[in-house]
Amino acid sequence: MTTMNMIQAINSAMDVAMERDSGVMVMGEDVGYFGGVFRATAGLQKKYGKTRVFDAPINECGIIGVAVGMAAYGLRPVPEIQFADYIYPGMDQLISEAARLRYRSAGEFTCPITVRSPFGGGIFGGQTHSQSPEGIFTHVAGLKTVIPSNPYDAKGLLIAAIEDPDPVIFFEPKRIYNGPFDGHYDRPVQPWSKHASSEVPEGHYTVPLGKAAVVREGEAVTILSYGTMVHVALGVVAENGIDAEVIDLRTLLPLDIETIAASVEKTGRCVIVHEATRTSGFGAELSAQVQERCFHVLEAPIERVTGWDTPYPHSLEWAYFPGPVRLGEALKRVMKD
Amino acid sequence: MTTMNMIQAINSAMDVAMERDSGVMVMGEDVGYFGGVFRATAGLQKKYGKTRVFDAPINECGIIGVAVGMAAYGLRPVPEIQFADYIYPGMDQLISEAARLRYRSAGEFTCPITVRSPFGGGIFGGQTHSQSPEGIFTHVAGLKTVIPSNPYDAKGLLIAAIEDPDPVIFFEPKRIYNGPFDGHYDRPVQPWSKHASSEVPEGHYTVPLGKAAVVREGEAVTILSYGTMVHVALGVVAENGIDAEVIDLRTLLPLDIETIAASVEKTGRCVIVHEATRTSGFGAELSAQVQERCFHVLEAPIERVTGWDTPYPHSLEWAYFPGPVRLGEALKRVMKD
Amino acid sequence: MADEAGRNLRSLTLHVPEPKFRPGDAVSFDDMVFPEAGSVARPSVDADPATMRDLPFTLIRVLDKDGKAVGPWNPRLPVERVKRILRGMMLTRAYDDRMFRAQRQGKTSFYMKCTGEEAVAIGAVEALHRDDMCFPSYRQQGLLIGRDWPLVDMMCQVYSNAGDRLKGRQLPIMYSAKEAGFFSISGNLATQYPQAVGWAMASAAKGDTRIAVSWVGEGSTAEGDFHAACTFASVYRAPVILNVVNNQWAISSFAGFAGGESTTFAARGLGYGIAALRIDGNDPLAVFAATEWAAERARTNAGPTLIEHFTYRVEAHSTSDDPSAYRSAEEAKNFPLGDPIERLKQHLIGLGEWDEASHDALQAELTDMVRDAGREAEKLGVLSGTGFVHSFETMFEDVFAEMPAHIKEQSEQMAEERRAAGV
Amino acid sequence: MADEAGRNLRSLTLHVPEPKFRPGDAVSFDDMVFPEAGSVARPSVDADPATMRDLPFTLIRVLDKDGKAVGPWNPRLPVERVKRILRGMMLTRAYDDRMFRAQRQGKTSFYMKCTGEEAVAIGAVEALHRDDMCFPSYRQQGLLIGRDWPLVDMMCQVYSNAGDRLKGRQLPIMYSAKEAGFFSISGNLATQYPQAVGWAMASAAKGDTRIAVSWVGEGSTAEGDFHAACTFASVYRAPVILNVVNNQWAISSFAGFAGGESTTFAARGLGYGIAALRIDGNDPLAVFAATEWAAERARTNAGPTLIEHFTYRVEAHSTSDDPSAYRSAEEAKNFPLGDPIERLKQHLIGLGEWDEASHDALQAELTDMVRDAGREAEKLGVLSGTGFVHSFETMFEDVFAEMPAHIKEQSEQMAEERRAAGV
Ligand SMILES: Cc1ncc(C[n+]2csc(CCOP(=O)(O)OP(=O)(O)O)c2C)c(N)n1
Ligand SMILES: Cc1ncc(C[n+]2csc(CCOP(=O)(O)OP(=O)(O)O)c2C)c(N)n1
Ligand SMILES: [Mg+2]
Ligand SMILES: [Mg+2]
Repeated sequence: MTTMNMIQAINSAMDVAMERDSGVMVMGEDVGYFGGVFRATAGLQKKYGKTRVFDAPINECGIIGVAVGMAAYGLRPVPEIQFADYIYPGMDQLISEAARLRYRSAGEFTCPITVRSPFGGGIFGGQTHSQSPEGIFTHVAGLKTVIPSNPYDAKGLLIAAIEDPDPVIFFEPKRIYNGPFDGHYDRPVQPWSKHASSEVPEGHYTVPLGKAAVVREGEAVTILSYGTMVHVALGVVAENGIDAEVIDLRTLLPLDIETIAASVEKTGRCVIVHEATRTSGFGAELSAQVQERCFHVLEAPIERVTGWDTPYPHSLEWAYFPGPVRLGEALKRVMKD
Repeated sequence: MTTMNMIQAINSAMDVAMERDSGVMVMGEDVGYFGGVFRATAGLQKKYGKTRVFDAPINECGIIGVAVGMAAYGLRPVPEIQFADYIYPGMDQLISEAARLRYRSAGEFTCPITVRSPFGGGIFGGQTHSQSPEGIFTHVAGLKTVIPSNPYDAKGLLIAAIEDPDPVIFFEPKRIYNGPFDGHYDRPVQPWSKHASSEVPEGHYTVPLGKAAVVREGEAVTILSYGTMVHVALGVVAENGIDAEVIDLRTLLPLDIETIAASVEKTGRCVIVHEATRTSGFGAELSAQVQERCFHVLEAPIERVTGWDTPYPHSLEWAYFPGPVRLGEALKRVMKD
Repeated sequence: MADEAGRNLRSLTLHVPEPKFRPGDAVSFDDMVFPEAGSVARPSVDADPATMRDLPFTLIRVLDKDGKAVGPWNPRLPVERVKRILRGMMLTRAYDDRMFRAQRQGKTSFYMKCTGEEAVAIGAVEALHRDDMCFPSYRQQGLLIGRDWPLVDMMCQVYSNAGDRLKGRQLPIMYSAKEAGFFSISGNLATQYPQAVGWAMASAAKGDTRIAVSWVGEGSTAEGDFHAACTFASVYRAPVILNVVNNQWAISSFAGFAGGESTTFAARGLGYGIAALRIDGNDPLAVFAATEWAAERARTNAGPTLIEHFTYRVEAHSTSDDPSAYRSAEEAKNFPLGDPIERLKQHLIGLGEWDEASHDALQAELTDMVRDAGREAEKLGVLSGTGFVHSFETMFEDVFAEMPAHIKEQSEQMAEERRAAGV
Repeated sequence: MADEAGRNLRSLTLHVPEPKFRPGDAVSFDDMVFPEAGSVARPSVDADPATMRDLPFTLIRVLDKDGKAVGPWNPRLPVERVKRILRGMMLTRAYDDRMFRAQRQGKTSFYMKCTGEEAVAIGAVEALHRDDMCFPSYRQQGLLIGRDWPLVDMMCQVYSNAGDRLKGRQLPIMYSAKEAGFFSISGNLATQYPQAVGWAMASAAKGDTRIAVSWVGEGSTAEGDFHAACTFASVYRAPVILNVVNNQWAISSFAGFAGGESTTFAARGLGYGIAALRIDGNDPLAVFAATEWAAERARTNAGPTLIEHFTYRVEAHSTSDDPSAYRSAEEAKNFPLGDPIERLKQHLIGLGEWDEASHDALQAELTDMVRDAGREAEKLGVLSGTGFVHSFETMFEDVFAEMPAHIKEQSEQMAEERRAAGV
């Protein structure tokens, strides 16, 4: 065990995976010598050499497409897309190729790639360094979508993703790379070292894909969250003394609907929180499924607390971000009913 | 008034729009001399000349990107993407550029483009000629998404889309280009000429964006549908003698939630049907919104009848397609509660 | 800023390409001038691309107008291998003819022929190793045939029948045959190009000896994936051969809409510093020679090669297409590079190794072979608009290695609903 | 298939580019050999691209080592215009310096300088018409400055303050100034390239006289949008100038990761049959001359031009970057093409039109001007991590021309929740 922030945990996951499997390759813009603009791949090139860790041309279509080819060869590429906002040029290779390869070849060719990408806002990155496009990927049959919320999970989930036989989109909530964030942008940031989940084993372990975590047990209402919003939810619950059950989805697809439904069966109320734009965000799917499974126990409408249906604005990012005020008000509404 | 099938109506819409506004341009793969692989642009190049109607290189990124530039110049391009399955290479230009331009320039530059694209299955096109990716676009702030279900609406909506000051994705349900389809793949197809909505004015008119149509009034259950599925819904309702209210959304975004909510307030039950893959499809958003607005009147869980969470299979397409059996069973379940 | 006072500027005009001939036009290709067979020099396989920047603007040809193999690109193949190439091309054409008719007879939904372009795949595959990996477009069925892949297996895919290893999931002709070093064909144009480069990079990174080879149509070179592939191939000097099959047409658009009016497709290679050859794609020996050169280059870590195959799409784009609506029927007849089968036949006859009788006999043999394979395949079913050969459950398999709960649930729901509805 | 019996194949190896120098390395650029200023011929503006395929492999230079303007590309500008270019470059640098410091002082979130590359934008804009449309990347702030756009307006954008016409929505430096013929900058690399081509096509289709001009970094040429732009520009002969600013680095990756080891970036033009020039990007007169040539070409319907500007990114990629982690600090100092401001200053001094004193005076004047503008801009606010200059309601505007009901509802919900929470 050692103390790691999220970047270190992610770095360690790749290190462990590369150590164990010579087929694991890391590639992406600036990931090689420099070690990535967020330093997530620091030291890997030095340790594993240039043919396993290398910089890529600035072409996301190529980064994914080449990774698909490497995977078809038999390797396990871990491409990085520098910001999730820049994943769109690679969408066709992801949707039409990576996601479909096993199906269309009836298992002849497979695509065990893990696409890492920092996502989400809260760093004054403006609309092209802040987006949360995860919902789109959950609509694509054949892709798994994973989002960790803390160092321990980040490492365990990333190793599991790399070892998974199918393509995984691994979104990293960049706002909490260095410390958990409760949404109070005007308060000093806590480092991970003060957080229990920063105790991370140095070696190999996995956190299984497809399993949510109940990060706080409670009886009054279920909060569904992932990534940065887990910490916002925990903060709001603590501040307002609400006996909420807070669930960290960890994997969006396949979704751990068992854990979610069990919780809502207990609480009868549900609030979903994510930073992504509201309409057709993953919150819609969560709301639909919870309603389908738990209709008869629901005592209040399921609420979604999300980013607004606007692009991510630079100077007003804290107006956009679904922070404590909005989550607090939503909880009040849901608990009032 | 004259009788048109959907292709003719769409062709007529472009004709009318080009006639009235010299800034309207049509471009896309095979749309020029040949008039499009579905003949939607037939005759337009001859009438308006090669500088207003022309073939494009096979590069969807370029087709959208060039259209964005033309729109910034002041024109109203109507690019065609030959199949919706091939829109992904153009996603970045759509999401990061077309959709964002007005916002990021605070109205200095705008992007009045209408991207037409045939979508949906039921023509034995296999997984790359059958997809329904509309849900993805509804998640993108700044895009409008329109889907007609009959010739009259197709023409009126397409003219409205072309005249709209913002980017519109106009998906055309190719299964019903030549006639409405009730989902009974083993019965002969009806031509549009037998359908009232094939009576189409020859000149200019619009069907406003953002307004749904109640295509069948009823008291027992609300069915939300669009495109091909409108006809499947009407067929199932007629065959089973169900007093359903069938709503044709026509525009997915902005959504006419008023009409939808009013209906569900009346019926207390709601079934959503679309051909797209289930998870995070537009049905999820519809379910979430209906639940948010109509929670207290709902007498049964909202059901989604959708394509499965698999790619679109070639030979089993009628197993994939959410046809009369599945919709019928869902209606039974919802009405039983 | 430039002085704008009193400027009197000309109106700009938009150039929109137009093919030379449209339906009904009399066709003459007299302005297409090609270098003589044998006239283009052959650089050493490790030559610097900077030393051969002229090659994209000429045309490498081996078979001269009399069918003699001439010049430095003559691969000097043993007669048996030449015959093998002839047979491969003829078998490909026979296969195409039968499957095209099967589609017309309603036995399947779709088919695509490669008539006139048989040399492109057959000439190449003969020059590759059996374990080199091919990333084809939909028009290189010849690769499978050239690697002696069972016709019945291919036909079963086209019929989506019980023998279809792909479980009826893919549009006809979207084969996948890993054992034959043939990558799963995608419906999305050009996506296989960067994948081929990635496969080649993987092979190089692992110190393997196998190279990758890919093909796209000239129309598809416009896709961004083409640029991605060329860029990565150039940057990492990937052991890959990138073929552009310039058959002059992309559905209804002629090559001018991919940039063909301004330069050759081989010239694309210059932009990336990639060795680039432009060859007579209807000359099977030129295809062989160019592929062999490029393969050797790749194998010796001398880098990628881009090859433009200048050829002609003789038939419709696919069974969904009617070319008489957009091009002159005379084009195919008058295309100056002739027919690859006919040319190789004449070559063999010229060598004294072949004659009309042996040709006819081979033709008959292959036609029978295809017919027999067709009958066998049809025993396993054909595509029907209403019947189903594959069980509905198969639809839910292979989305992921392990079926997740939600897909299982959907599979069960389907079964249950059908039971409930009594269907 | 090729005979595989007894083959003994060499292992493949993956080539991964490596820049010549890393932190701490002594830097010598002695192996960079450039042609003499004045030595490259200047084709007529309507020359066929096929006649100038050598131009991508040389380097067009006007200012010789003594600062004299020489050769056929010498634009023979009146002294006043040369001085205007000098002033534009100096103002750009002064502006950069102040805004960089403002970011370091916590007044905004981000900034990007163009130090050493000032000639690229200033030389070009001087050769364009005021109403030609520019589609820049984030490193051509010089275009606005060269078109005398108010510095205060630019600064307000950087500060996201009350004077920011973009309502604080965009990352600093992502200017938009339609009146100045300056397209809204995107954070997504290279997307502006096909847009520029589309704008040019529209201008041509409408018989207008205005041309479009775009810029990308050499790293960004790898993006698919680059290929889309070049393909469309070639096919429709769009009146557009496509500039590639090769400043040797893309964040931490050197030009080799965009293909720069294998050929020049100007060579990309050859692949599309587009006229392509490679020029000394630190020579403002060469930039002017090349742009003027390309603009004239576009204006006379002779087609697009691709121009590679060979230059060097002297400072960090952005305020988020620390180049000392990946390249030698000596590179900037030793870059053989010198500093564009210094070079033009020497040129003017050589003409007897300038001296150190006038230079210092101008420097002081511009510094003051920028300082004054800075003060004025700061009166309208600076970016603060916690305060808000723009009303929350503005966030919901301009998503669409007319605000749809759901966005209105969200705006109201926000206001209501804040009221309810008492914030
Ligand atoms: C991304 C994408 N866009 C469009 C299409 C539709 N399409 C299928 S084949 C084709 C023409 C391709 O022409 P070319 O590359 O020249 O190949 P050829 O058919 O001549 O062999 C088009 C436009 C597609 N399959 N994929
Ligand atoms: C689509 C996309 N991918 C990645 C990035 C991240 N990024 C921003 S600038 C940059 C480097 C660009 O280098 P270059 O094109 O050489 O321009 P320069 O900064 O040198 O002017 C990268 C990778 C981005 N903004 N957009
Ligand atoms: Mg073709
Ligand atoms: Mg650069």
